[in-house]
Order: sequence, then structure tokens, then C-alpha cells
Amino acid sequence: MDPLTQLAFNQHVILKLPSGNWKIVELKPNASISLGKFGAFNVDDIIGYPLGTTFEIYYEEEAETDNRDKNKIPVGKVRVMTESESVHNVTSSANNMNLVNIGNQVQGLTMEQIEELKKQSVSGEQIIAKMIEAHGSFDKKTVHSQQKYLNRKKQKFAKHFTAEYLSGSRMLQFLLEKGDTQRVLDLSQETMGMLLNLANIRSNGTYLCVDETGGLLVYFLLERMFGGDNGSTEKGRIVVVHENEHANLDLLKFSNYSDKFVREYVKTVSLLDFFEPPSLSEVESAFTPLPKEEAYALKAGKKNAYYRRLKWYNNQLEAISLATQVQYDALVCASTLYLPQLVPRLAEHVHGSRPVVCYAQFKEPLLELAHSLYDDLRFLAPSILETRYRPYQTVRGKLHPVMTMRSGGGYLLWSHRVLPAEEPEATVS
Amino acid sequence: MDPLTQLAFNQHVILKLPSGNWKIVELKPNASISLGKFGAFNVDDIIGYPLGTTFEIYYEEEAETDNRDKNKIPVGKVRVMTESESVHNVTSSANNMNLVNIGNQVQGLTMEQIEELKKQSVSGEQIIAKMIEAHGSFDKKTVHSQQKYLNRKKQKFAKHFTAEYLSGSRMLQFLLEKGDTQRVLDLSQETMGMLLNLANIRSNGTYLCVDETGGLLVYFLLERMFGGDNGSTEKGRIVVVHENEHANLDLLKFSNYSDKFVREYVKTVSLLDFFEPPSLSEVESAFTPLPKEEAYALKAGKKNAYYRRLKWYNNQLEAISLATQVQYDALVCASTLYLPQLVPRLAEHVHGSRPVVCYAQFKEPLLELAHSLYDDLRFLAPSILETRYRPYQTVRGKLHPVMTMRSGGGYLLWSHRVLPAEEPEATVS
Amino acid sequence: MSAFSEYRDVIKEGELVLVWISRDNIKPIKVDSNETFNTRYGSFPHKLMIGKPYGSQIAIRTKGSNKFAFIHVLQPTPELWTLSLPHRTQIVYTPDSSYIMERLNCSPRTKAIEAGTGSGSFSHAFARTVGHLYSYEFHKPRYEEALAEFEEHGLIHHDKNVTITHRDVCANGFSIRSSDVTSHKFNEGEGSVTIGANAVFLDLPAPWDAIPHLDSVISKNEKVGLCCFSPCIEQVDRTIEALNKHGWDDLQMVEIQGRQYESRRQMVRTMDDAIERLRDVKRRKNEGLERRKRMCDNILNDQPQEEINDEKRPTTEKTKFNPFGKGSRIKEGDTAYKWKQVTKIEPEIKSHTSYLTFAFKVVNKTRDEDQVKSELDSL
Amino acid sequence: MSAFSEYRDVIKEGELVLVWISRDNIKPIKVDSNETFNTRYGSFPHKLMIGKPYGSQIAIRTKGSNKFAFIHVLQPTPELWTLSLPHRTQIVYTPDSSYIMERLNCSPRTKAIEAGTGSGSFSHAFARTVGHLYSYEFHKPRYEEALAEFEEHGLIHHDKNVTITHRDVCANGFSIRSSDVTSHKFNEGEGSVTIGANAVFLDLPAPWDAIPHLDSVISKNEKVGLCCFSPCIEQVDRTIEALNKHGWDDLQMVEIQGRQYESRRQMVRTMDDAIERLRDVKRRKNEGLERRKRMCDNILNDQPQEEINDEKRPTTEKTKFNPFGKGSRIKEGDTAYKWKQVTKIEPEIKSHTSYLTFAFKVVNKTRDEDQVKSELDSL
Repeated sequence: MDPLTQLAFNQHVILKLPSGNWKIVELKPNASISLGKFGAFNVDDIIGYPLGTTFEIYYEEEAETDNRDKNKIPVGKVRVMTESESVHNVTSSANNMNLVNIGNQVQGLTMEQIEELKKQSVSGEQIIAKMIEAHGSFDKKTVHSQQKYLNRKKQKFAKHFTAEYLSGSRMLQFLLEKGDTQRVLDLSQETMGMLLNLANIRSNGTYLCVDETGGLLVYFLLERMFGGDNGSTEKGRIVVVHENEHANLDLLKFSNYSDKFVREYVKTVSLLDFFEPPSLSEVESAFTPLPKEEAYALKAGKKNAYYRRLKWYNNQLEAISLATQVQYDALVCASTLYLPQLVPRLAEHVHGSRPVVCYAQFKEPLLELAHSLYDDLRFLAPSILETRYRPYQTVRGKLHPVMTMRSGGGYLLWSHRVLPAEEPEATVS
Repeated sequence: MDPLTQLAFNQHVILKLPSGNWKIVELKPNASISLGKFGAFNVDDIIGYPLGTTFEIYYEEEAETDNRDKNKIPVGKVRVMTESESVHNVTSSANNMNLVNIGNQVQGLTMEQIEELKKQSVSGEQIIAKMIEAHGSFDKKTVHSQQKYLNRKKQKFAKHFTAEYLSGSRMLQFLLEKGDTQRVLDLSQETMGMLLNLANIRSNGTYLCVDETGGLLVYFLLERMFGGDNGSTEKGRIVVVHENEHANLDLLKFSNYSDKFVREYVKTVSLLDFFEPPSLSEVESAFTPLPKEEAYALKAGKKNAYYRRLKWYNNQLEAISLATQVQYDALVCASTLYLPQLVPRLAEHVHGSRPVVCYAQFKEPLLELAHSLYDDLRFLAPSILETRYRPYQTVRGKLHPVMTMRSGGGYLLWSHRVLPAEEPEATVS
Repeated sequence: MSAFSEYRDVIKEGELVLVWISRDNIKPIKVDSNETFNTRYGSFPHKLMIGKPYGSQIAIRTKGSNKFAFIHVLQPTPELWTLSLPHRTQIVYTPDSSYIMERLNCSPRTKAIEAGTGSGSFSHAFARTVGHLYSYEFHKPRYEEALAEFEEHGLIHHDKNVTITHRDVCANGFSIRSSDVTSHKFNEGEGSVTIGANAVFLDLPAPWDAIPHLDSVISKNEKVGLCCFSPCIEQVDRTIEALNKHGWDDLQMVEIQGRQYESRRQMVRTMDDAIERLRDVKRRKNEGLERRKRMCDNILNDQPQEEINDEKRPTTEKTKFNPFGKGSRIKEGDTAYKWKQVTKIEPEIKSHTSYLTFAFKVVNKTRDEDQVKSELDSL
Repeated sequence: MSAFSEYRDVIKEGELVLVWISRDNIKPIKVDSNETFNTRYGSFPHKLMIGKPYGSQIAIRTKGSNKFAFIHVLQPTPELWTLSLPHRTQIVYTPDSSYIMERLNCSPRTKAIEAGTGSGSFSHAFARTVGHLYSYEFHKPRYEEALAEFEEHGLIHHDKNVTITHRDVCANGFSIRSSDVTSHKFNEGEGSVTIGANAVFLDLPAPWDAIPHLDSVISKNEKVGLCCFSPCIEQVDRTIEALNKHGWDDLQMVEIQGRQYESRRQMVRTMDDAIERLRDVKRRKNEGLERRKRMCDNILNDQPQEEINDEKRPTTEKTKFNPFGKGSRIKEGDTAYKWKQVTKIEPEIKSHTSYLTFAFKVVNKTRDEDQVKSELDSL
């Protein structure tokens, strides 16, 4: 199995449910996954299909009736759905003038009839089709209210899901839907996309990063740089500077990058260690590595202690190197710290001609930052940018932007690090 | 003639030119009006037609050749244009793959030929039609570039204009087009419309107004309240508070309201006189009006002086009344003064339950204002509002929003004046 | 004069007032000294309102908990009325309605047509400004509701500038005759109403069916403005087709996007403070680290194991320097911290309401030559 | 490695650099020690650039006027390259291109198709990120220009991840054969290129004609994303029709609105100062007013006319208190005044670029049952 294109064991994938909601799951062998009212299925049944496949969950009649534990969702079988069926050829009224009362009585099918249909192992789509047939005044509804009615019913009876690749954008969407807006600083997909391009993110760069989104920004960077490929040999690196003792990159636990990969490609260093790294002599006076053979020869207890100290020593050396020897290829920053202080100091470590891109939920802190960078000759033309997406109801004959949507998405400041020249002396011409 | 529906003498109207530009003119009897390259016409020829009529200027052949003064635009005749002709039935290429070079040689008509056509008293539309006919590769252009080509040509050869009523919105559009954006604080039609509704402007209210747009805001208020009707007997009034010695309401000179009407319906008072009005005793000690008969009986020189003093006296009394006795029905404010100081003090004079609406070019000063009003119990729920219009290219088969447009339009703060209650004492229940 | 057309000073028995509980909770009531207005924050006897100026805050102590509770009592305006409507119905909101009114140049000189009436929200805004409003509603129950509401609000009998008619204008046009179900009171011998509208607003699913009927009811001798309000772009396309066909000019379609911002504050957190905090944490960990280092060194220097086991696992003392608060939720604006003023757009935006298609028409593009001549002669 | 794919430290002879003169004026040059870069502010010998780190400011004293003038020398990126393009051509700007790339989940794993190449602006952004880009241009002169540019920029021979082909994809599809006009260098016996794209971008006037040709060049065993870029809504409608017909799913059309803000300052003008100024004016006028009053009083009190004529017309001394400056234009940010930071949106906005219609397709929704079985067995 290729986990980048197929559903593979022990991978995190994200499932799209009929309600439009998303759920992140891990595909453990021989396990089942419950989707609540949308049913349950066995992981083994979907393994090997391409990512992006839609499955319908269905139940044999016996399985349905044999539910001893009322609370446990019975595990159904799955079949691949070929094309999302939809009700196109229904007459619709241009308006709803004649539809005075919409009550339960026009539904046509009783709950018993619906249950009966369910037992006949009829698919959700078919139940809905039957309901439309039986609906006394369905054709008197406007197209708009027909659509709304169908969607409502679909969410109630349909049992299907699409298993998708867990991209950065889908992770973001998942978090926004479950209400973690503040955790990700109100970021949007379009702003994140713009950040990645403006920062000129490539697989071969070393990027300085402040990530107050719990690792989401780092995940976007990793995806853009390595495309989810644990076997990547690209030489890019991400260095995360954090304000607490330890970097919070919790969201990476959903990623399919191995711990080893993350350790190798994502380095973390605290603000303190970044701006006040230990001196090399301090570190070297505290510990001196032994020649390899001598280290090997140490006795068990001693050996452990030695390697613990060696790890500390190497970490210190690395921190020194990240803080003093690297000229970064971009600064990407999503932080709520006071930016006019944070950004110029971090950007001191950015190579000339490389981008500085700061995300902020609010425009006002970026305005403050823009004014302060504007007066600093090390920054070229700081600009505040906003990008907003506007989705449409994409149904032929009924095209229009969606009526309501989540706001937000934040703002970006984009500038380039430059190296001011001395003002040349006036020459006598 | 009804100047509110027809083109009437001595009225200001606004002309829409083929270039899309606007021009404000006064319709003086027996005079001619020149539109530069779009020709010239006699005012008498258009009087009596409904406002909104489109006229084409045309020239008899002799008139055209008999131009002794090369610099003076010859005055043509006018005819009413029935429907704007447009080129619909031209074949267009879905793309411009085969159109390698667009040069002058494909235009087909030489400048001489065009001049010849002009002399044959052919209309601009007809010249353009001939040019399309002669254009070697017109059908190889995309619809988009055909349209652009036609518009360019139209602007060059068409000689027509539409005479429109000079509404507040058209005055605004005129000012924006001639680059007076800053003068009108970057206002837009949609924001102005919203301001008028949010302030609940009616023909019977007394409104406190700060107008740093040179009278544009006052003009909008007058139009909404009285619809351009000099004969209105509505009891509404506008009181303009200004920061300089005299209110700047220059734009009202283009309005068709009589001086008498404006004097009656628009009162002006300086910030100083509004907040520190003279005391009644001061004014009365300085001057005592005589009984009418005595005043009439005064000799010529004396009489003049008396009436000058009487005018001063009445002005002072009015200022006192405006500053101390009126509870205003709305505060509408378009000012660049520091709002957290200006607005609460002016709003002290606003009646309970009446709206306070402030326009500002930038959002940040309104944010500051909102925070300060939020802490002030005399203001209910201050909100910052933005409204933006987005025009489309309204051509069937080629519908899309216009590609570029002027930005701006500013922001509004909307709140209601309320009367805080004492916190009732805790009762022993 | 009605609550919507008259500026009132003091609240009186029987008047319609809007009770403002919160931004999203505004309720209309008719003041009745025997009634009490109940909210989940407390009960407000109407008596407390009577005699108070409009805009007054009405404050009480709640029974039982004895808490301070208050409401504000406002005089209705069309915009406040719109805010008070339940959001389920299709409402023309203020950014759209105010733009349409300005674009159609509404004033006391305006005679407006509105079809359909719908929630009646736009009708109130029109009625405030125009000389007369002719509103049409094809859905019988909605017509009856709107009629009752307009009567209750004094738009029909007091202000006398609104006429509402039950009508499918697409099928049957706009003319109002004595046989119609309408609020218009016909005089003896009056067979039909002379409308002569100079502003038209069509909020209909199929405006193209209504457009051909307009010619007979619009003003002939002046420029008439029209706005069609349609959610889908395909409706706009068919509307343009109909407008072109029926001699309407100056077509333009626009969208209006209204946004509302909240005024908020964000804590100013300096990097210096963050670093100082890390330094403090490090200092407090130092002892532990020193111990751990000693532990390792001991092993490396062949110290006996027993001694090592004596040292407990180092406990790290948490920092006491908390410049940004201690993880606990801090109230926005808490004066113990520094704040930056920021704007935040409302969480859910109305990303689309409808497309507004405008068109204009001058029916008689002629003049009275005799009148012009006599006017010229008289100069 | 090319100027677009390698992080370079120091500017060297022969390299492509972008000279930043101002936000709206960015020019690409090839560094040549014998050349001089001329602007209207002064002349900059390339020699001054060589050996300097990228990002350096290059400063000179102008000949003659001896003024200080400078430019910045930057390494090209796709975004800076886009800014440097003349605005006359149809360009896919960064708000759109970055959204499309994110939505199609672009990474080194991506094999992308782009038709048409156009200005080549989006091609650069794709090339930076994707494994391989197949770009198609049907307009011969534009194809040749783009080919030359891509070669010059090292995308074709150095980075080897861009293939450009002259083709009308609507008529002739996407397959690349050895007989085609293309940048692909065919090996012995290689008859056609194996494309297997998993991301497709169509910037064509009639994408519906190209869509049926996609099946033969897209990857069969994974989810493939597609974006059509169309200015008019009617194009979107026909595109949706074609996508439905050819088995594309998950259709969604969106617009992207990009905005740029200027950081500005507005003078803080207090009302107290304004009133103080009025008070000052009044004080200075007072003498004049007093005189005028006396004049009137004299007349009223029957003082002789001669005396009155003696008093000249009062002259008003202008105020000397000018808290907001004296009408003259004050430089924004002048430290003699207090300022408020404000944002101002760019004066002209791109209110529309194009509609983006996205769709997705999984061709083979099957699995290899044997492989699954063996994998399960091996657990």
C-alpha cells in the first residue's frame, strides 16, 4: 500500500460524513470504526482503496435485528459508491405560493414505513427518493426549499463517508469545525496558502518559525516541503522558536510523519536559548565526549549516564548552532507576542533577500508592526495583506455565493529582509 | 416646467458623457453648453424633456465646414436617442488564438475615411458600425476584446449625453471622478445610504450634523428630507456645527435649493458658540428690539443699523436656542476631529432613543470611539459597520464583477443615545 | 402619526415600544400598565416605563436573587424593527435596503412599488421616507399578517402612506381595483387607484413575469427606477433579458456586502517578558538540573550507587513570574495588563443576500413644444 | 539549480536578479560587469552588485546633482517575479495561485498540468513546489516567449521539472508525442510522455472542450484535483455541466478576494484645540466687533455721520493659534503633531480576477484484493 495515495494500515486519515462534518481516525488492522448515527465499519474492508473513495455502509437484514447491545452501533458492510446520486428530475415550483402548510402530514411516509424500508436494506438515497415520491407537495416547494429538505433528510438517513488524505487544509477545517477557532488563531485555508507562497517555502530551505497554533503551521510547512513523504531526503529544515519551556506541536500527533522524521526535520529551541544561547566553552567545560571506543567500553550504568550527558551536550551544540550559525531562508510567524519587538529580533537571523511573513488574527497588531518595520532599513516595503475565499452554492441553475459563512482568516504582513548600505560620501564631480 | 422631473431653466443638472464622466451644468436660457470633443448644444433645445433623457448631438454638413474659429466647439443640433444601440450580432471568437497582430492596418478605415463619414453627418454609432465592418479581424477578437474595442471607439466618436437630476449620489460620483476623494473623506454611495437609514432621517426631524465634506452630507440630508422641493413645508431642520469661523457648505452652490430655503432649513453654529453660547442676559443687555412701529419709523441710516443689530440679536438668540433648548433627533457626523472627545459631548444634546451615526474614512478612529462609548452608559451597543458595493459587468453571457474598481467608502459607527437609570437599591425580600 | 413617523418624547400607555435586551434580543411590546415584560434576567412591569423618556434604561432588582437587571426602552425605527425580526424569514437587511433606497433616490417625492411584501421589513424603511408605498403580497397568510402589522404600526390609517394589496403581480399585474383584496379605501365612483410609481422594488422569484406589467402603473413623464432582488445569478440573467426586451435602460447589477465589527482588546505580551519568564523557569529548575548533573557525574566517576539513590527525582518548582496571567482565563481589558484595541468581524457573516439588478426608464421622451415656446417668450 | 530553486548567498556574474526600485517598479536583469542599470533616479553599475549578498541595498551618489540614490537587489521568487510583470497581460495573481496550490495540495509529490501557460507567472509558482509541471500554450508566439523564459530561468534544463508544449488542448488533448513542438527531450524509442498528473489547472476560455481529454493523462489510482479559472459566470455554468458529464465530483466554485493595505497616519485633532482656536479668532476679532457695535450704536444714538466714517472697516487679525498646522500641507507623521495609526486599502482594488471551479476524480475506485489479503496475513 502507498499511504500517500491509498488507504493504508496505521495511517491517520480524515473521514467526511454525510453531515458535512469531519472525523480523524487511525486505520488500525482488524479494528472497527464507529461513525455514530452514520453507522460503523471494519477498517480491513476499506484498506487498499484509493484515498478519496466514498463508501456506503449497509446492513444485511439479520445484522440489523441482531443488536443485543442497543447502545453499540452495529458494524455494517461497505460498498464503494460510484457517483453521488442526486434528485435532478423533480418538478419544482418557481415559488412557494401554494404551499401554505408544511407539516409532517405531507411527508407521505410514516416513520414505520421508513423503518420498514431500512430493514429491506434499502440505501439512504433510496429511502429519500421514496420519501420524495410520497411527499404530497414536494413539487410545490421552490428549488431552494427542495434542496434544503433533501439535505436535511440526507443527513438523517444517509450512511456513507469519504476517506480522505489528511492534508494541512483538512486538519485546519477539522479544527475549525469542532470550534477550535481560537486555538488556530482564526486562520483560514486561503491565508495559510498565501503564507506558504509568500514565504517561498521549498523543500530545500531552513525556516525559522513561531507557531502558536499547536503545530498546525508546522504541519502545513511539512506538507508543502515533503508532501507527507517519510522517506524524503530533501534537505529542508524547520526551526521552531517557542515561548514556553517546550514547543507545543501537539497536532503533529495526527500526522503520519514518523517520530524519527519529525526529530530530524523539526528542531525546537526556546526564545531564551535562541537569544541567549549557552556559550560553546560553557558547554565544553561541562562535558567532554569520549572517543567512541572508550564510550562503548563503559559499564552498563555508567554507559547510560554517559549517553544521557552526550545527548544534552549535542542538544546544547545544536541550540548554539541554530541560534548563531544559521542564516534562515524565511521567517514565518504566527504569534500573539508583541510583534514590533519579536519580529525585528528574529529577522536578524534571516538571510538577505528572504521573506518575512507574519500571520495575525487581527489587523491592528500588524499595522503597528508595519509602522515599526517601515522605519527600519533592514526591511523592504512591509505590506499588510488580506485574502478571503467566497464559496458558491455550485448547483447549475441555482448559482450563488453561500448565504452565510464563518468570518475570519486573519491578516498577513509580508516583507523582505534587506541589508542597508552606508550612504556613500558625496563626491566632488 | 417641473424642475424635479423635467429639464427646466436655471437649474443645475448633471450630464453623463460618452466617456462615462459627469459634468455639472446650469441650464441658462439662450445659452449653449460645450462638452469639448463630444460637441456643444443649445440649452433651449433640451428644456422641457424629462430628466434622464439622452440626446445625440449632430451637425448639418454646412455647420461643420463653417468653423472659422478652430478652437471653438461648433454648436450642433440635438435629437433624442431612443435606445442605446449596441453591436450584438457580431460573430466573436471564443479566444484570440488566431489574432497574432492587432495593428492599425486591421482597422480598415483610414482617418481620411472617418473624417469623410463625419462630414456626411453620420452619427458616431454609424461610424463605429462602419469601422467594425471594415475591421479585418474583428470576428477573431474575443468578446471581451471586442467590447473593449467598441468602448474605446465609442468614447472617441460618439456625441451624446444624458441630462440627469443632480441627486446627492450623482454629486458624490462627480466629485470622486474628478479626484476629490479626500475632500469627501473617501465616502461612498452605499455608506451614505446606510448612514441616512441608520440615522432614521425623516422630513420632520431636527438633526445635529458635523460635515467636513464641504456640504455633501448636508446635501444628502436635504435630498432625503425634502426631495429637492423648494416649496416643501416639512418641519425638519439641519443644524451644522463647524470647527472654523464659518461652516464650509460650498457644494450647496450646485444645489437647486434657493438661498432662502437653505437659510431656513440649514442652521450653522460654531463649536465654540455651541458649547459656550452667549448668555441670554448678555445678549439682551447688549440690544433691545424696538416695537415694530418704532423700528419702521426710524430714519434711513438709523434703520439700516437697527436691522443689522436686530439680525445679530436674532442670530444670538437662535444660537442660544440651538445650543441649549433643542433635543436633537439624531447626530450625524463626518469629522476628522478626535471622536472620543467630540461625539459624547455633541451627543449630550441628542434625545433619548435617537441614533448617533458617525462616518470615518478609517476604521481605527471608530474603534477608539467604540471603546470609549462602550464604557459610557449613555450609549447603547455601539457597533462599527462597513458596507461595500460590487458592480458587475451587466452583459448577458459575459456576467462578472468588474475587474478593478475604486476602493474606499469608509466606515460607520452606529449607536443609540440612552438614559441610564440609577441602580435601584437592593430590597429586602 | 405613528410610532414610526413621529418623534416621541415620553412613553405613554398603549404605545408600541421596542425593548432592547441585547443586540440579538429586541422585542416589540405594546405598553399596558397592567402587564409585565418578562426576560430570563427578570420581570419588568410596564408601569416602570410609562412617563419615562424614550431611550430610558429600566432597572430592577430581581426577586429572590436581588440582582441588578435592566433593559432599554426604545422608540421603533425601521432599522431597529428589522433587527427585532426573527431571522428565519427572508429579510431585506439594512445594507441592501439602504443602498436600494439611495440608488432609487427615495424622498417624500417618491411613489414606490414593492412586490412582495415578505416580512414587511423593507416596507417600514420605504414608508418612513417615500410619499406613498404600494406593497403587494401574493401569499394570503403573509398578506394578512403584514396588513395587520401595518395597521397596528399606524402606517395605513395614521400615516396613510402605505397601501397593501393581495396579488400575484406576475400573473395579474399591479393595478388596484375596487374588487381587489387591498387596504385601499375606495371613494364613491373611484374604480381604480392611480399609482404612477417612480420607484419599483421587485423581490420575486420570477421578476421577468412582473416586468411587462409595470408600464401601466409607472409614471410616464419622469425617469423611473427599478430594482430586482434575486438570490441566484440565473435569475439575474433572465431579468436582464426581460428588462432589455421591455425598454429598460442603464442596467446595472451589483452586490452589497455589509459587515459588522466587534470592538475587542488583545493583551500586549512583550518578548522581554516571555524571555524573563523562561529565565525564571530555568533558574528554578537549576537546582534540579545541578542535582541531575551531579547524579550523572557520580556515575561516571564511579561513585557508589547507594548515594545516588538517596537523591530523589528532582522536583521542579514552577515559575512565580507570570506576566501574562497564570493560564487562568483573564477578563478582556483587565487593568492589571496592557491591551491593544482590535476589531473582530462578527463570527458568522452574511456572505450573500441577493443580487440587485437596477434599471431605469423614461416612458415619454418628449416635450410640450408650446409650453417651451411660451416659457422662452416670457423670459 | 536555477535562480528560482536554489538559495543563493552572494550575487555573481551572469545571475538573474530582480532590482527593486519601488513597489510598482521591479526589473529583472542579468548581472554583467560591463553593464549599468539605469533608472530615472540614477545609474547603477552591475559591478557594485557582484560579490554583495542578495538583499543588499546598492547606493550611489548621482552624477551632477550628487544625490543619494539606491536600489535593492533581490533573488527572484515566483511572487516577486509576478510583481515584476507588466500589468497588461492576464496574470494569475498570488491570492488566486496560492489558494489553488493549497487547495490542490501541491507538494513535491504533485505532477501538475497547466493550460494555458499565459504570462508564465503561475508556472513559476507551480515549478517551485511540484515534482513536475506540464504546461501547454496554444498561442505560438506566447509559447515561444514562455519557452525562452523558462530556459533562461533554468526551469527546463537545470531543474528539469517543467515541460512546455505548444498545443491547443481543447482540440488536441494533452498527450505529448515525439512529433510535437515541446521542450521534452525524447529518449530513443520513447514515443510519448507518461504524464499521470494529479493536479490540473485550466486557464482557458472554453475549459469544457479540454475536460474530456483529461482522462488519458491523469493518474488512475489516486485522487486527482482540477481547477478551472474563468472570468465569466456563464463559463462556470458550462464548466459544471462538462464536469458532471465526465465524472468529476466534489464540485465547488469559489472566488478569492485579495486586498492590500497601506499603513498610514491620521492627525489627532482634539475638539478642545479646535474650540481654543475659535476662541482665539474671536478674541482677535473682538476689537473689530466692538468697533462695529459702536458704529451701529452711534447711528442709533444719533451720533454724527462724520465720526462714523472716521472708523475704518474693521480688519480682523488672523489667529496665531494653529494646533493643526496653518493650512499648508503637513508631512504625514510630522513629530510636531500627534498621530493615529490607520490602514488604508490600496486605491484601486482587483475586485474580480476569475471564478475558480474545483472538482476531483478518482478513476479506479478499486483495490487489489490479493495485496490486501497478503498484507493482512503478514500482520
